[in-house]
Amino acid sequence: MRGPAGKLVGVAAGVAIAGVLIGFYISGYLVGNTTPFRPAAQGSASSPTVHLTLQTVAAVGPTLAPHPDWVSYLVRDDGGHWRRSTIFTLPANAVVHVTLYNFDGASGLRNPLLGRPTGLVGQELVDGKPLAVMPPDEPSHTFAVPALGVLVPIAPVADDAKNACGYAPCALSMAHRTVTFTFRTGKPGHYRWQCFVPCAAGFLYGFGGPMQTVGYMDGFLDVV
Amino acid sequence: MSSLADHGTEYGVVESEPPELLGRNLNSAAHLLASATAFFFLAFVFAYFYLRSLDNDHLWRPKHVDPSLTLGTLVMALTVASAVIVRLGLDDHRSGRRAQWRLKGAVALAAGVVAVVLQVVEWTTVGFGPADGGYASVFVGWTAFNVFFIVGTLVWLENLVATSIRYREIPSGAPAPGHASGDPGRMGHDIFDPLSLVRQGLEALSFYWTFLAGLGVVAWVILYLA
Amino acid sequence: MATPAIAGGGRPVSHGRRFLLLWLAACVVVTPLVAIFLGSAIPPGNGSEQATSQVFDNTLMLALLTPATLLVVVFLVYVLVSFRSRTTEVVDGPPIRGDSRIQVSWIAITSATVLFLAGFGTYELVQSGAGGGQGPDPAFQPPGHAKALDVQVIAQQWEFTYRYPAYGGVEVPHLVLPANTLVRLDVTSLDAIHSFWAFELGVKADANPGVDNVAYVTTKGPLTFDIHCAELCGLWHGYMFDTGQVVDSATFAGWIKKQRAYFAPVLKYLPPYAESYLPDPAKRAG
Amino acid sequence: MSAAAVEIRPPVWRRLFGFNALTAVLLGVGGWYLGWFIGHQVTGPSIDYFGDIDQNDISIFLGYFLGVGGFLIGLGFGVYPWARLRGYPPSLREKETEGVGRYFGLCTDHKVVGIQYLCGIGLFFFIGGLNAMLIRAELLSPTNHIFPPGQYLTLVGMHGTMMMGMMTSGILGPFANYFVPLMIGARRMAFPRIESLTFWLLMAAGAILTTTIFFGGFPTGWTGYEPLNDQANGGMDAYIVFFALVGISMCLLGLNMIATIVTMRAPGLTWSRLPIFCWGVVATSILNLLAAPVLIAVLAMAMLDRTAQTVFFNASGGGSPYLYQNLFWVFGHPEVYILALPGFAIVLELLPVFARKPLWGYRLAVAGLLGVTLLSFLVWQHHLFVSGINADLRPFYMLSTELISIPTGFTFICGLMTLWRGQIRFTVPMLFCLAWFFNFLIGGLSGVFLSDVPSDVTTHGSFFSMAHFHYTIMGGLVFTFFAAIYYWIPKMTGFQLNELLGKIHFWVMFLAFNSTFAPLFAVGFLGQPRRVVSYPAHLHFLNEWVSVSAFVLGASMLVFLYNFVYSLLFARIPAPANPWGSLSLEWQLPSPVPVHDFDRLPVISGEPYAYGEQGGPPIAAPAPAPAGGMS
Repeated sequence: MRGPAGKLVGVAAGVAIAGVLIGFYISGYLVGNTTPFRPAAQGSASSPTVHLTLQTVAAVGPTLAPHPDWVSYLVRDDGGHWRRSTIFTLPANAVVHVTLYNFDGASGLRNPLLGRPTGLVGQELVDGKPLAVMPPDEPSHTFAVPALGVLVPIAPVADDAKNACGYAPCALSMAHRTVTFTFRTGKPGHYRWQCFVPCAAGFLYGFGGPMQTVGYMDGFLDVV
Repeated sequence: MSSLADHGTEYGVVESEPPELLGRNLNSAAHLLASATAFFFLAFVFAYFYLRSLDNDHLWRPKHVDPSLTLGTLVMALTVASAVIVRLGLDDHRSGRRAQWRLKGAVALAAGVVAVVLQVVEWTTVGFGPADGGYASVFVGWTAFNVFFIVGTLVWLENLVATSIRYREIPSGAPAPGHASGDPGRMGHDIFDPLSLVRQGLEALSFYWTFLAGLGVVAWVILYLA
Repeated sequence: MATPAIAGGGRPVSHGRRFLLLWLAACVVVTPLVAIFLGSAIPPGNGSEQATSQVFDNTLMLALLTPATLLVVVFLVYVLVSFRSRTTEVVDGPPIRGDSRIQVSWIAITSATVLFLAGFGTYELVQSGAGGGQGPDPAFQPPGHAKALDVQVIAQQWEFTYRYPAYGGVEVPHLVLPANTLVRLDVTSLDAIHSFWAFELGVKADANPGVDNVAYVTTKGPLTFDIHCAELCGLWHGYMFDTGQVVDSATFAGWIKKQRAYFAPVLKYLPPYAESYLPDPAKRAG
Repeated sequence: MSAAAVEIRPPVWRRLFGFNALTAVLLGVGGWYLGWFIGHQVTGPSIDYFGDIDQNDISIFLGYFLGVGGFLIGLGFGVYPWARLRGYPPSLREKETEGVGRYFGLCTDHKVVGIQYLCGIGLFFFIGGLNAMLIRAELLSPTNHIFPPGQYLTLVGMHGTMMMGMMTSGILGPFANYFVPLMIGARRMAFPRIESLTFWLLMAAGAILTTTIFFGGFPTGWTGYEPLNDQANGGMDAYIVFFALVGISMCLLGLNMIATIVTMRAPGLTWSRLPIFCWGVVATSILNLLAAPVLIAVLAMAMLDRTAQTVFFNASGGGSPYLYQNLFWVFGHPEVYILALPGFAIVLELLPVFARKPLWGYRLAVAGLLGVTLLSFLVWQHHLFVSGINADLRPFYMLSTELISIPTGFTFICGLMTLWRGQIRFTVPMLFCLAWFFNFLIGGLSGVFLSDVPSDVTTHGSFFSMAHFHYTIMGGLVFTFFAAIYYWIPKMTGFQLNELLGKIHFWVMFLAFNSTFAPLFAVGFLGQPRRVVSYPAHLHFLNEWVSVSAFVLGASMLVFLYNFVYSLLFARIPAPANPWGSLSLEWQLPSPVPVHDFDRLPVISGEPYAYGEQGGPPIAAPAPAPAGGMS
């Protein structure tokens, strides 16, 4: 293989290999995009209503993720299955009714201010009872959308609870707390939501891993 | 134009260099290496005094964080002793007492190894963990990398001792060229009389080893006495 | 090589003169334009005493650095035009190896400029700390700092909250400041390093765990300002922004009253006001 | 050995075995898995939180260390130490094979190492550039995201780390290794094996950094600030190992360079005759030698924090994040001059050739280089003006920082006055050098704003500072990097690069560069912080503009690539021995340079800038008598 022909082949091969590698390289960054979840909207287009059913688990378990030990939010799709998606596509100016089942224990807040629910329509109900403020050592997670002013502390499962759920999937027959609240999505935009409770066991200040990975304790509200 | 390089790649014309040139290389390298080592440990000195002055959360040095002064002193003393012995060995080598040099070199090597072993013993018996405050962290980090550098220097020392032992019957057992270069077929040394480099290597090593032992004394003063 | 020929150097003196004239002309024309038009447009604007002083600082530096820029640019253009080789074959220029007068004057001029800039910056800094964070015990305090209004900025992953020790230590999620007031911002963090940047106020101070980083700002009239985190702090660094407000004192009084009422339930859970709060759980916690 | 030269070479498939890059990669991967396995055996049961965080930092580090070990052994770095351990005498050179094979292993020929560096560094330079393209693609829109925020931060970190790590050797690696021995009349670097080691360490480091993706990337950018560093996923370990290896490589490179220039100058080459490029190499090497160890130390502390649970940087445990910031910038500021100084040296080295005049104010230029070297150790806290560290010292750091512009000014005046009344020829290398003046001027003057505390309050941590250091580093280093390539490739390969393509490359790159980074000054002034994945809507247009210009800038690199491949592989127009009519010693040798450079060590009779003076070349003659120790 001498002469320009051979060289051309070599260069072409090199370019092809480089292209493939670059493709792999870029895709390496694209992975981790959790597929958005779009709940069905009822009511008029001007003021739609959306129901969102979430659960928080101490560990997603082997079936759901590359990180079986990570704490995470899960969402129930229309088929009633629990998916690990934290990007919710919601209509603008909608009223969102959220029902959240928490199967996780208490971690405690670093900043007690965040135990005060804010930005909700009506009140936050924990197992049906309205909540004014949650003591700092109690919250197991929070559902917070800072740009919308929404902050919801989530009550924990008692440490000595019987039939506690170790890792997902968790059935409602197991020990859990039910938190319900309602908030309004504002104008169209790309709002991030997160958990403010240092609940990532093992990481410095409890804020690594699942707390810094979209798809576990962080996500987006795509308001369209 | 290229009267400087008519012979192209005729190795015979260009091979083999005067050992004094390599001696100069080694000498300067030892001094540069020493300065780099100094800056490396300066980071730990800075960490020690900085964290001590901040004393965050009053966790600089809890009561139970108190390494064994005896072991620490032994480690330091053995390193210094080893360096001194090497220096004496260098004098022997200079004045042609090769046998004494080989003996001293072996002894110095042994002393260094014992120092390393004792340091390991101290770690296992120290009675506090790396997480027990700023002092504990600095102690673990500093001693660990001190040992790291000591081991590296001991390897260098071992090279020289091994060479002078292997070729103690010079000129009868002269080294075959290319042994060390991964090139058994080589016909001539690329260094003119490579064995004469043992002296220059020993001088460079002695300087660096003394310097490192000095740093060991500094570490000992700061970590155990201050 | 060809025999050295002195080309392009027929009248060596006039070259120097011509260049100097060109440069001076350029300076006379350009510098005022830059100072007036660009200088006035420089952020952060007029939102606070500190911001104003920063703008003045930037304007003056622009005015000072414009001649320097012109010196090099005009010189380059002049040289490249008039000393370009006009022949194809290689001709050597004159063997000039240096000129002590030029060297000395260059060193003198640059040194003078540098020293002036440093002196001026220091002067601006010691006035009030120029809105920058200056650690737990600030050295450069504005007059009347004893009566300054204390506001604690608490950074956490990933939002800022604010605490008003002067008002029962109430903590709120949004920043509102009274107009025409000297404010002492105590910036601290509960986890990673953040940086509190109130853009229009010309304030920037890193938030470190266990450290109280003080920045002074003297507010002017009512204003809405942007708040960003200016130090990479993790996943939502890019989303860690908010808007704050400067309002007249009456509005402020009403606002703080409402906040104290709304956050009353949580007040009893807040730790006693401190200069900093060491993050807990600390290491590898669950 | 002539014997080695003439021996019959075995067929290709046979030559694939033995110590070469292929073996190295295999052993490297094997070593990685071994370390990973051992790590899990050691720590699995004993440390419980590794289970919680789903990553075992100890086994990741062990994997990387053993991987690097296997890689080096595979390249053949184990042979010589093993022989020395057994007492065999020292030798300078490894067996030198002919042909392309020697470019894929341990080679002690400084010219081979130079070309290895050029290609290896180039590879990672293009990876870093690709990251920049992806970053700008993400910033095309403030709201619509291509990448998840975590992966975006990894991109930013990868770009910064790859560039800052690899380009530290961007000029010293290829050009100093190749040309310093030729310029000072030596046949080798002082320590040929260490010279090769520095290169292969860099390659191992770059490969390791790219594996960060598999461990969740790292969120800290190139500075790796604590405590985010401690908090991060396993990808952080890749960052730490990468920079530690780069640090070791830098340190050894500097040591080797200084030792070479101090001890191996040919007879007659006094310090006042040393080419200015070698002076720049000395200055940079001093910084390499002294700053890199501090980096290695601070990364070692970070590693201990992540593995052994020390608390160096943990405020709640008795440590302090300030410690990291201080130590990092003690390295970090000399680091940026490690990137800038070679640029100065290249410019001052090339201007006399293309202005056909002696270097103006040689001593002043040297003083400038050394002055910058000295001062750069005294300014690090200007990166921490608003951090609350030693706030009372800010006036001092403001002063020392601005003092640096005085020695930097020396470089400017010497360069500019060298052009004065010269016979300027606008060759491609010259164009890149002239662009340096403009870029570094903008970069330097914008640096004055950052060094001045009051205006730093606004510009610190914003896109302004980002634009500033891109003007100094990309405008200063990368432009001169290309100047050096276009200038020296004829000597390194014996072939010419296409001039027209070169000029196209220059103009596209120069214009796109300025149209990319000049607007970023405004973006920063208008309040966009660095490393953000989303930004205020009113900055949308500026960011779009910048992104598009950045893509053009990237395209200009492809023009260069095409030129490089086309000219060296297909056109292959032989270059004359001295196409630029330079008086410097390396150009007095034939192109390409013979394996052992000089038959006899030359005797230097003058400095290489005697343009326009009688008795210019030759500045060197072969030694009358054979150099000592001929066999």
